[in-house]
Amino acid sequence: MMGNLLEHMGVERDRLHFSWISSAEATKFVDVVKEISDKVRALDTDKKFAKDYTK
Amino acid sequence: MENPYVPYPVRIDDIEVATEDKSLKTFTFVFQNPADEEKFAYKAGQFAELSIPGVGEIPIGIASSPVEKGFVKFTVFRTGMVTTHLHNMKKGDIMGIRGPLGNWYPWEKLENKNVVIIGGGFAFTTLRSSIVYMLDPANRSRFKNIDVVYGARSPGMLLYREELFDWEKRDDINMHITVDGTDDPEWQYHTGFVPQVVEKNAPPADEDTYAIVCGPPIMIKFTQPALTKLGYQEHQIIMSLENRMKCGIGMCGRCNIGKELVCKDGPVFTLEQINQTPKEY
Amino acid sequence: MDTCIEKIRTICADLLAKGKVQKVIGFAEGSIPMASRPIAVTSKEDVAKLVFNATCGLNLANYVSDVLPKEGKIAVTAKGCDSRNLVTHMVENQVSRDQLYIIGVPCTGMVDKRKIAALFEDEITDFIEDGDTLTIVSPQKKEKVSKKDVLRHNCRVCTHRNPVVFDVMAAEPVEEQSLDQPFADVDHIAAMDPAARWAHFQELTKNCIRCYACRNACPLCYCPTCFVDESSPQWVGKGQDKTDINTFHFLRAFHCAGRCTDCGACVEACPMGINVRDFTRKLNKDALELFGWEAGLDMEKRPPLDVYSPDDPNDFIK
Amino acid sequence: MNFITIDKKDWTTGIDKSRETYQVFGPVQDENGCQIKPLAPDVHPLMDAGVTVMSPKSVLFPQTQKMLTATLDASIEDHHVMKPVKKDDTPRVVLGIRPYDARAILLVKLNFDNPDYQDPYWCEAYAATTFVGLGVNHPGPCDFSTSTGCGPFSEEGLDVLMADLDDRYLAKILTEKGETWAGACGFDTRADAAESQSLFDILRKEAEKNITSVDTDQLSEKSILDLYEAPFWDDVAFSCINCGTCTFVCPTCWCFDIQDETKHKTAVRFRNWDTCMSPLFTHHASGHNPRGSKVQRVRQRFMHKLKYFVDKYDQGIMCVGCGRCVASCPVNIDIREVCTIMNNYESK
Repeated sequence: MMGNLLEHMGVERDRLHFSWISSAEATKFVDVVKEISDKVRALDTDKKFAKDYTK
Repeated sequence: MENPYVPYPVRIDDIEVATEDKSLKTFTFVFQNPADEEKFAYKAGQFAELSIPGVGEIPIGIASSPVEKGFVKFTVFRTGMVTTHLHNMKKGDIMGIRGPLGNWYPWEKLENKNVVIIGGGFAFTTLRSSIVYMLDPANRSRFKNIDVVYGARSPGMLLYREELFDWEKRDDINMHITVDGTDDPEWQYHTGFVPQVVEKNAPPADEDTYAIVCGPPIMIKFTQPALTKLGYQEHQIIMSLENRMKCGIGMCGRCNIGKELVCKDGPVFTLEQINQTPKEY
Repeated sequence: MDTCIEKIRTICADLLAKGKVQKVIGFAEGSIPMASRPIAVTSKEDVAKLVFNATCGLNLANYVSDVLPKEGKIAVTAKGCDSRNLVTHMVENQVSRDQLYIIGVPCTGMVDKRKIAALFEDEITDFIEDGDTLTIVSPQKKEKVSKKDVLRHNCRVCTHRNPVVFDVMAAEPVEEQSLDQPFADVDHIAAMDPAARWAHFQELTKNCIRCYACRNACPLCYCPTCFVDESSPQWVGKGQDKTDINTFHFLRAFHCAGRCTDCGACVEACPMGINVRDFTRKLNKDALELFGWEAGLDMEKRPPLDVYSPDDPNDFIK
Repeated sequence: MNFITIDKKDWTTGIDKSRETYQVFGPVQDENGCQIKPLAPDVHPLMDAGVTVMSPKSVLFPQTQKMLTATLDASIEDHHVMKPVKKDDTPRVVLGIRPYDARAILLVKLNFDNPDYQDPYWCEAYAATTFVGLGVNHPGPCDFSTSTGCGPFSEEGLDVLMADLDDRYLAKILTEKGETWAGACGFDTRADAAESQSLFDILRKEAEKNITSVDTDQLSEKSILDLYEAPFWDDVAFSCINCGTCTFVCPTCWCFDIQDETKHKTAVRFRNWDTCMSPLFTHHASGHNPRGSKVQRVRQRFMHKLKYFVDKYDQGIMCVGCGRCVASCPVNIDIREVCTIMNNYESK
């Protein structure tokens, strides 16, 4: 539901990710993090939830 | 226009763990610009805002004394966000101090008077400042008898222990040090709560005697009747209050008790003044 | 609804006189046109102060847990939505059923005060309600409108007008509405492209002053320390940066997920006229579609995000 | 005192001309109601707007205001030293401010500009601002400004007071700042002083007829502790939900919070409006809260406005009767009723 609401607000779905990873599954953790980083990078440098103190 | 929100830059010159449970540390600051030290001329009883860039500010009583030059000292209890950050800082770190702020103990009125200082727990900082000030050779003759009742939970929780024991040995100040309890067989001072020690040991009041009381609310609550028994009137009991503060200069509006602002009209009030105002502290 | 007020007053006078309840929480006449205010009545002489009309748009479940006596009961007048929030309170252990005497009030909806104000160029000086006919007066004109035409949006899409739990009813139940498209407003936003949706919510909250009236008017928001007030860690900044405003609205809404009864008190309370229901309505729609759940109807079931069931949709976990 | 008349046909031309000298603020309407805001170059003030939802206090005292910044990058000189941010204190004019809001600015000035400290952010913005007021011809149902030391055509705090006469504005120039503004707009058609003043008086009397009055005469006589301990506060506070609406819409509420934030190596200290309705306002780090309950906070708000301020400054109550809190309060707590209760209260 959180993902749906974010998406409804116009935040891309790929910015939120849920996974079950056991503490023993280090490689899965690495893979998931890689996958998320790649997806988020692909979404462009969007500053929707970033503050700007230069203003 | 002078900007009263801009802190003076200071360097942490020394950090000393003040109590055995490590919840209090004493910080010694040196001003980055020597001229700022002159601008920061203060009197015993005043406070300052310790200002950590990006973290926040906290109002803390000044523990060093106006007669001590070249540095300022603050003893800080670790409790909130800013104090926790401060406890994690290191010697040499740069931060800011804004002040001095608020009023001070009424030194003009206390001249040629007997002064009884009563403190409990870690509310002894501005009292230390006051004692050092009064004991200074240039000032001691301006006051008559000085009595100090100071108590903490245990010997290790007493602030400024070495100074306390030095003062104990002097004959121009009567120390009544107490702890709530101790298993130290060598303990040679009082045991018991501050109000009881006050009742037994503090001098009875005449019109030339004033009491300065600082401590946790529960101590203050029970010390008042003890002082009343000894004949102290409301105007002879001087207290320093604490409230949540932000600006420290009477503008942000939160620290009021009735129409008085604790940060600007206080923090020092007589019991007579406090009794005329809502007790929202 | 004006006929039920006599019955409410009689019931309350009786309850107080017999000592069955210590106080009654209801609505009183407001001091300005189109206003009412929550009130606690403790003596039967004061029951005459109670009113019930189309301006009683706040949710009285919000007042219950603050004034619960150590022993005995309090009475509360409850519209359909108030009663659903009382159920939610009971399910979440904020209050127990035997502490409450619920006076159910069937409801035909509350008026949208902003919509009415928008019909006038000058300020409204009088507001008279007679059944479905509202007579509204300003220095410039006098207008009669049908209440149906100026209902709040949440009342227009309400399908639980009658209280779901009560000890006594103040009137005969009213007919429930059936809707062809219960979530047309949500669908409308969903049909936009992502950039337009983002823009819509930016525009929606741009005047937010962070007074937190939406949060404080909401019976669901009873946390002792709200996440916006927490300082260690500080979850959200306190200024007017739009990032912080977005974060506040998003998380406030999400904390209501599966719990919101769409009572509309948040929008009613907002001084800036922000339809914060645009956030919660999406959650209500999802709760219904994913879990078949409407909040506050069942005293025996916890809200869907509170419980685990093997049948829960889990395709979001990758 | 000079009077000028401004034909409404010349109004926008004049305002546009003044933009060379001034940043222009004025009422604008959007779907969330009317507010006084800085006007974009192509926007003109909506002069016949009713009471704006928010007061114009934000012109001098923005809800969020950057105060100081520092770099935390130890490789840069003066790292961790907080310095004031650069402010924009170029001349600005507020058009269509109502007389009660102008008085409010003078009341707020007592706080920000006092013998001990001057708040540079507020004071410098104040010095840069010209206030061109508009009398209230048709006061709304919440207006009680005649009871608060001002009224629909009060001149206090204004540089110019205008009256709307349908096809033209009649403007009374009250200060040198006002004269300069009229000059910058090219408004220079003099009007007869005696005749103009009598027009103002007629409008004022007509408007005052529609204003409810509230007695405040006994407040200063009462004792703080009697009012503080009075039994009526529970009833006054019952409906309150402790949102900050009343304090945020109020033109005289000046309380603020100071917050620090950091991003990367930049630290910023800024202030936000704060509200005595929030428990956090007085919450000690120890957990103790001297105003921990709703009743205590509601009492604080009214005691501050209607008693503490009265006693501290001897300038009447800290309220200008704009009625915004009455109109915006979600639960209809009405300061006029509370003021009456306090004013009439006799302790037993």
